[in-house]
Amino acid sequence: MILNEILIAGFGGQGIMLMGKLLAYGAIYKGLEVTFYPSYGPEMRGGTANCTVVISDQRIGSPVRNEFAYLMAMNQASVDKFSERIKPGGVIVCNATLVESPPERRDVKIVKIPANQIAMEMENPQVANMVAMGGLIHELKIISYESLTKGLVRVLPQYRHNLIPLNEQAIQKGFEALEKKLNLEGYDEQSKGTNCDQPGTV
Amino acid sequence: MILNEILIAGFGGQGIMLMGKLLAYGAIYKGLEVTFYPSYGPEMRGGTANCTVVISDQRIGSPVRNEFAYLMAMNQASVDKFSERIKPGGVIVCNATLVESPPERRDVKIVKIPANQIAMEMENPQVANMVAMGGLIHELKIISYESLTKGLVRVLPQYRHNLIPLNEQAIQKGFEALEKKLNLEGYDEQSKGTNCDQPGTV
Amino acid sequence: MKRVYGKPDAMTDVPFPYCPGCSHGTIHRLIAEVIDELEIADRAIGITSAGCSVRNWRQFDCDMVMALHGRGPAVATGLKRAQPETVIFTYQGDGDMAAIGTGEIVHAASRCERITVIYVNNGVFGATGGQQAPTTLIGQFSTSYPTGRDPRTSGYPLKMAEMLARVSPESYIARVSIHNVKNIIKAKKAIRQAFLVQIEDRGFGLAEVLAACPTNWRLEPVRCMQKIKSDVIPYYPLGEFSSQSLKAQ
Amino acid sequence: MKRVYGKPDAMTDVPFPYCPGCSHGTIHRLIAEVIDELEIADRAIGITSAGCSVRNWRQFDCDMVMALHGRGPAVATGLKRAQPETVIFTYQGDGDMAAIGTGEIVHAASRCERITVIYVNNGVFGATGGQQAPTTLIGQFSTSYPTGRDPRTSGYPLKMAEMLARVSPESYIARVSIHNVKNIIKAKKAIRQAFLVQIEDRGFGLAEVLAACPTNWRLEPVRCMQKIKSDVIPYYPLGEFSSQSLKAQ
Amino acid sequence: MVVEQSTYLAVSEKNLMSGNEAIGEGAIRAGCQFFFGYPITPQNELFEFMAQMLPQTGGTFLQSESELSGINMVYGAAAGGGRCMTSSSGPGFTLMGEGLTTLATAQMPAVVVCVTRAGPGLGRIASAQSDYRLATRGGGHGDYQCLVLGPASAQELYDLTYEAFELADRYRNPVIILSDAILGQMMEPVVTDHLPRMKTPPKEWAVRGKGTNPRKVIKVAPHTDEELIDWNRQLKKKYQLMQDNEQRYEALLTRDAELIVVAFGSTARIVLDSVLRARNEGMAVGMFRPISLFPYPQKALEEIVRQGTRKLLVVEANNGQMVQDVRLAVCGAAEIAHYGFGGGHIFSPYEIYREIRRLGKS
Amino acid sequence: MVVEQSTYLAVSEKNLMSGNEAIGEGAIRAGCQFFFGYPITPQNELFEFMAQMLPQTGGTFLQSESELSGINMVYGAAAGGGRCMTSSSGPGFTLMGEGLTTLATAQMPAVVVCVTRAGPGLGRIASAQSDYRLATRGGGHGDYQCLVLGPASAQELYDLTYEAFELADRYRNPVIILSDAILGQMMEPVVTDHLPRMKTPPKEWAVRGKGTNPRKVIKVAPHTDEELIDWNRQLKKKYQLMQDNEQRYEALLTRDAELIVVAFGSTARIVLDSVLRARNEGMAVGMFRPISLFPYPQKALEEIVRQGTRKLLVVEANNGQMVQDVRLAVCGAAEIAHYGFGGGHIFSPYEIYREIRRLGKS
Amino acid sequence: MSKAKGQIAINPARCKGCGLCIWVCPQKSIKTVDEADRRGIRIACCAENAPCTGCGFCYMVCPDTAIAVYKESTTEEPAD
Amino acid sequence: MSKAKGQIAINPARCKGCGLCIWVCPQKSIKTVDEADRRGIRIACCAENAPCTGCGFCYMVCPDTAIAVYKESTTEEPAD
Ligand SMILES: Cc1ncc(C[n+]2csc(CCOP(=O)(O)OP(=O)(O)O)c2C)c(N)n1
Ligand SMILES: Cc1ncc(C[n+]2csc(CCOP(=O)(O)OP(=O)(O)O)c2C)c(N)n1
Ligand code: SF4
Ligand code: SF4
Ligand code: SF4
Ligand code: SF4
Ligand code: SF4
Ligand code: SF4
Ligand SMILES: [Mg+2]
Ligand SMILES: [Mg+2]
Repeated sequence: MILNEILIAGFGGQGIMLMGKLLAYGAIYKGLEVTFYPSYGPEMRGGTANCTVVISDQRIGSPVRNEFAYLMAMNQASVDKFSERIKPGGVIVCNATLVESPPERRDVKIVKIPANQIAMEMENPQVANMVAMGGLIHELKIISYESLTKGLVRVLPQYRHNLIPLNEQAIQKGFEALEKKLNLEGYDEQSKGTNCDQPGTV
Repeated sequence: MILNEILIAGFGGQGIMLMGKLLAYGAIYKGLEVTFYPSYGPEMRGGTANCTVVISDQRIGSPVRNEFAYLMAMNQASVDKFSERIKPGGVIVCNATLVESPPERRDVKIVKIPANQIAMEMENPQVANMVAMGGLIHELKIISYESLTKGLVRVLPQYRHNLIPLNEQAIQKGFEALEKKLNLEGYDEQSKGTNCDQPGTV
Repeated sequence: MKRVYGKPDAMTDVPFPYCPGCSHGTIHRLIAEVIDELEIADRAIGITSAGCSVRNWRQFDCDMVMALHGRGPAVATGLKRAQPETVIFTYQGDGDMAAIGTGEIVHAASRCERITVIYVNNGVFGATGGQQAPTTLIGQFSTSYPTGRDPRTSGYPLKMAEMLARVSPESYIARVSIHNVKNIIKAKKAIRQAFLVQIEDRGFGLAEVLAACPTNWRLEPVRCMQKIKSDVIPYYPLGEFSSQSLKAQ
Repeated sequence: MKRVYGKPDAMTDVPFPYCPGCSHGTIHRLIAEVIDELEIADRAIGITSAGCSVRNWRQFDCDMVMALHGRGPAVATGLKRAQPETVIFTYQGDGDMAAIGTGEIVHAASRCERITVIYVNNGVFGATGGQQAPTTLIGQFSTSYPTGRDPRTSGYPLKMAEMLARVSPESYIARVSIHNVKNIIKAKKAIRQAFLVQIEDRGFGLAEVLAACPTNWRLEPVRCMQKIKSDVIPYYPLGEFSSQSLKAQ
Repeated sequence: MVVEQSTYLAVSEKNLMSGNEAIGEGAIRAGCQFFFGYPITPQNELFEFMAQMLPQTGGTFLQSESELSGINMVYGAAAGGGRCMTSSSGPGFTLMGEGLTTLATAQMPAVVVCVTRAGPGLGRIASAQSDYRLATRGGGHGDYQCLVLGPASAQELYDLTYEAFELADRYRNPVIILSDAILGQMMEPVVTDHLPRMKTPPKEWAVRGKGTNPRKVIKVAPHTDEELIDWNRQLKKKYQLMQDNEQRYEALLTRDAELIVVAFGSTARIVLDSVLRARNEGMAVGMFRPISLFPYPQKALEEIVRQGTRKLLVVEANNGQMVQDVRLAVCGAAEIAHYGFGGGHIFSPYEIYREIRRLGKS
Repeated sequence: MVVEQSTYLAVSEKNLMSGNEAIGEGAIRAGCQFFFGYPITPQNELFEFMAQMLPQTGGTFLQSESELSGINMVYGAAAGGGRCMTSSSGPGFTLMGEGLTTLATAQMPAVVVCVTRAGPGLGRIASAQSDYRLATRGGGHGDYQCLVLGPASAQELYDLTYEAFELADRYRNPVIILSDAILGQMMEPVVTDHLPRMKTPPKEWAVRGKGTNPRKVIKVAPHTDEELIDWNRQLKKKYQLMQDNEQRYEALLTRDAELIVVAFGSTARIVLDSVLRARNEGMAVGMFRPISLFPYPQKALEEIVRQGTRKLLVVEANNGQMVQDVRLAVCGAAEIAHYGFGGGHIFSPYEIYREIRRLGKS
Repeated sequence: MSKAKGQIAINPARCKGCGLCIWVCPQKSIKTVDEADRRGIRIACCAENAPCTGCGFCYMVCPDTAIAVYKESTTEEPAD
Repeated sequence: MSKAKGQIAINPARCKGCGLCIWVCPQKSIKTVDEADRRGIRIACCAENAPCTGCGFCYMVCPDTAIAVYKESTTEEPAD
């Protein structure tokens, strides 16, 4: 069976919720079950934001999780705050542009993708989150590029639909960045694994 | 044991509630248990009024009763409405001045006292209720003139305390009217009895 | 001989349950006459409220809805939004509208809700036995303040018409009285206007009617009428407080 | 060098939890300054209300009581009656005071209750995410009326100061703004008066402060200040609406 | 009805008092100094008693603009350290839900009286017991609980109201007196002097302005999620303490009873007559009268039933609201029947007696 | 959050929806044309969804000045025959007690949503289930009852909200959807097209002006005492009918279970994980999820327990409000334990698993 | 107007004897009956030999709509 | 007044970078720092070589009471 708990974290304004929803649609288009759970920091406005996406081929219990198989960390604060919550054998994808000190765990796979940098190279800094998404699905494996991008029309407001090709391109760029094994370091072969199978997962 | 359920009924303005409270104080000064329960007719103001007084030497259950040992009927409407509620062996005291057709039951003692007339003769029409009280305790027997009049200071507002002697006099007049067996008619010896002992009483 | 005055059609045959001389009856009749004259009995819906008039659904020969204490304007709002073709009126006492129902009436007025409010200011909580209403005059006896209203303890009598007019730009709001024939006729006109402003979709309508509660005022009906003139009107001036939209027409 | 301006003593060290540029902070400071100047920190009790300022018991260095949404004036009334020597102020938003709490404020005002109300009119329900307040301007966007306030649907913006002044004979009621230095100084004076009228037992005090909610107005703080001047004040004129008892002195 | 003067407070003998007045007397005896309320039948005699008496005893009476406002005034006065009270009936009691959860959360002592009338909705002023559920379980949101006492005579109304103020202060919790229209209107002799005249006890948590001390804050919400969870844990403990210590009841002729009639308040008065009549006729019938409605006297009822009772007949002037509590207490140990009607039906002793007989036979 | 456009209503595939939106979708699908409400977190997404959608579908959205007023507007619109709804959370839900008893008395259909947050008092916006008791038993005075549904997924929120409108009309009774902050915020795929788009059914009892027919009166109090008693008898019958016909639940792995975990709403989601984990480890554990909270699915639970369950573990995000219902259902047939906290504690699957293990061993 | 001939009919089931009609009648053509009815009320009735003009004042003030006013061949509106 | 010499101190824990002080300062003696802090906020600070008069305007408008104003040997009250 498939069960992936994914935490996407960053600060308000990075498009964290959009990433989560897009991933959820990717799961839907793959015919999988999915839940999305948003969480905002205690700050009144702005501040930190994260969301939990659970993907499974079976009925999903709790949409709220304490431990995750995947962390998509869009900034340093997210790494600091959440990397301990990743189960052994899990994956941490770091937005290398904003994460200076990646987590020091050796029992998880650590993947770096310079999302903001790639977006900047595309001359569209605001698509950094989409670049990261490309990286994330590369690691996730169960969500294809096609099913992910199919969701763009659902998560973007109408007036932004013209930007869909740009977003698709960003996702692709992110995916390819990892496909080409660029920027891959500090990865411990022994703990490799996309689906972790820890006690407590079914 | 003693158990008396007394219904005092008439129309608003006849001082029905005052009668009931006075009787209740009479019971208190006799060292008895007592409850008083007022009831007003469905009319907004004025209209009919009645109250239930239960006197016992033991703890009293319901202050609300459907059947009574005594009825003090201050007007015709009260006779018409309530005389069927008096248990066999009970007593109906009628204010003869305002009750033209007394009840036709032969299993209860029917006592007539021309309360308003006596009050008029005293040149104080407003003490008719006290005259009736005199008649009522005459029949009740368990409440003495002394214990009854002792309550006047409790039920009359301060500014009427100067009228206490007049009220006492009226009560005495009412008591004497029956003591002298004046106005006694239609009384069936066989059903005589002050405390009735029907099923349902304890 | 021809009948020139008599029970209006919009009134049922059920006699009023009020005390002798109680103004509720007069006001009921005026409402029924206006309903007759405007020929709206078929689409009028009255909202009753807690108070002595709580069961006045028995008096009006039109659809009626009972509201809980003070909520008439909210119920009327919901109903009017659901049935915009109807003509809705609430009938509310000063306890109902000026005490517990303050929020509801202020906001219905400020929304300029297309409803008609007949507001009976008799200066007292009649139904519960004569307690002080927000409208009770200074010094006036009540069962909650047996020594009379003292503004220091319980504040000043509320002038609802003036207050509501302040927040209801599209409205007809007037204060009238029923203490004599002339004023009864004026009162009817105001009630008519309060309906018309709704019917013609021009705004919110409210007629505050100064009324007597002989029982709790502890006065004969005739003395009550005199008291309205001598004591009540000086504090609660009669007149129109808002008729902007009418003038605009 | 000497410190000429700085955090007043009646304010704790806890930084404000508000968004950048939010007027709540300015108003808090003015209250604290007034408490300092009147030297009443030892006997002042603040009543907090639901809204963005719900936890402002953390900001004032005096006794505080939290009230539920809209009930501040009732809580203040009970407390003032129990502790007449204290100086009670409620701090209420326009959702709190002008929507759910309408009944409580109208009656506290008409009782001329010896309390001080600081009423923050920012034209929006800030805490719940920018829904329409009773004070939202016509045409103004909100999350409950995304196409802007249409008086036909949801009525006219409520002018609380004017309305309350109408029913509160012994009172000081004023509307002020904090959109520039001059007005901030005036606002402080009004807040001071609203306290004084209570302290000197002359009546009910209320300062309505026009305020900005940059987050829900979706405007930069500086633009907000300009908007208060250009859009808000024209609808909500500044000034004193009731100071009868003050003049009488 | 206006109480014309304060004879009661002076005399040391038995006084005839209506249940509503008895509550007022008990309150003033206990040192109640603040009453905030709104008129509603059938509690008006209490309201008016306080209107008359409080100003005479240096207290404060204020007619609020609504029950919602009244109970929040109570909260304010309680925060200020006063012994305070409000009262109402069904529709008004419903509007106090917000205030009750507020008082319970802030741990403010107060006494709230409900003189129950027939519901639901606007209902009628006839007596009923259909606010049992509202008092014992309902009203406001969240995990909170009021102490609820259900007296059955004027004397008990006096005594328990007095005690309610003590309990409220002891637990820093609102206490509800659940009375009804019969009890409220009925008059009975009441002795008052056995209870000492109380003054408001000192309350170190009350707000009076900080003076030279550290400031105090009375809260209805804490600053963090964790605090709120902890807060609830504390409250739960307190409610458990109440359950352990405050169960009150009266048991009559239960020792050998095969059938026990369970009833509270005015209904228990009527049931008493029915039970005695059945006893007189040789039936093994007893009566159990819960006096505390929260906490429900579970332990006692359970133990009594264990002694061999086969059946319980719950009689209430409602559609069966207390049955759940009885069921929870005896949990299958005895058969449970209900007799009662919502809407203001007044039982006769005979009809309950009939029901007892019917059940006794089956 | 503002829903920017109505994609949902058009598409026939799975849509990602938050629980709050799913309620709104279900309502509009069911023909809900009137929404009256007042903002409160964490139900604002529903409020704002209706603000956006109703005007687009020809319906009416009105922000009321309070919850008290909002539910009375609902009453008015219901009297006029409209399908209508309001929604809130704890503090606002408390203020609807008066409206609920009104709606129930007048037998007016309406759907009322409570997206529960942590209480009591002002509380906090963290998710909790502490309004269970208020929804199932409390709120208003008198003998009345609302139907209460407790969905556990976005799909179920959609489906049951839709059905709630049907039930409300069928029984002429208010129906409460008891959701919580977790369900409200969480997004899940929802299919919508399996339910036909409804219009308000004709209601012959609605008031629209009498026209040429006899007039109609919608009452919250009848004219005589007898009528009110009879009225209550009718209501009681109706509530019995609900109890007979509307018990809903889900039972999972209960057949051979020695321990059954009972949970509703979002907690049941978390419990599912814990139960599956325990099962995986060989424990004989099952889950029972009441879907209707009134009527409580007593019959099913009782029967399931009869099959040999030794223990029940009631898990709720409150101080144990549902325990009474479980106890009433199984009445001594199994041991009952409670695990849960008031105030907004969010369970982890592991902590419940741990609790299961602890109980399984003892 | 004072010459017009009018007549009133008082509904004994509605009249509560409040006396407002008596007070208001400009012609003093209403009085109370001598005997109280079953409700204990002395209702209003026409005074003998007092000329009713059909002005309608009594109808206007009657809180119980107990009065109907008839007039000889006229359709005049009430005084305004 | 413009000759008086003032100085301000901005509390970095309280400043939220709203910009109101910058807008209001008649001497243009406040600006934002170049780098955002941990909260992502660019707070206010003194502009170089800009003469602060100690007028207190910035203190007045600061919603976060982040500013203290100092003045050389003067106890003048704020402009009124
Ligand atoms: C919530 C609630 N509180 C109190 C009552 C009791 N009550 C019924 S009518 C009324 C006030 C009556 O006064 P008013 O509205 O002025 O009407 P009037 O009887 O004077 O015509 C009150 C307090 C109620 N029905 N509901
Ligand atoms: C009974 C109740 N209903 C709703 C809420 C939710 N609520 C909290 S604050 C608020 C309004 C906030 O607006 P306002 O009073 O203007 O304060 P602001 O945030 O704008 O300063 C609302 C509706 C609540 N706490 N209690
Ligand atoms: S109590 Fe007053 S308002 Fe009520 S019916 Fe009697 S006179 Fe009219
Ligand atoms: S939301 Fe608005 S009112 Fe609330 S803190 Fe932010 S700016 Fe201030
Ligand atoms: S109609 Fe006029 S004249 Fe005739 S009885 Fe009536 S008031 Fe008198
Ligand atoms: S005014 Fe009407 S009710 Fe009063 S006495 Fe005349 S006829 Fe009778
Ligand atoms: S006004 Fe205050 S908070 Fe805003 S930028 Fe200046 S110092 Fe910072
Ligand atoms: S005190 Fe005046 S001059 Fe100095 S920085 Fe502030 S605003 Fe500018
Ligand atoms: Mg009135
Ligand atoms: Mg606001």
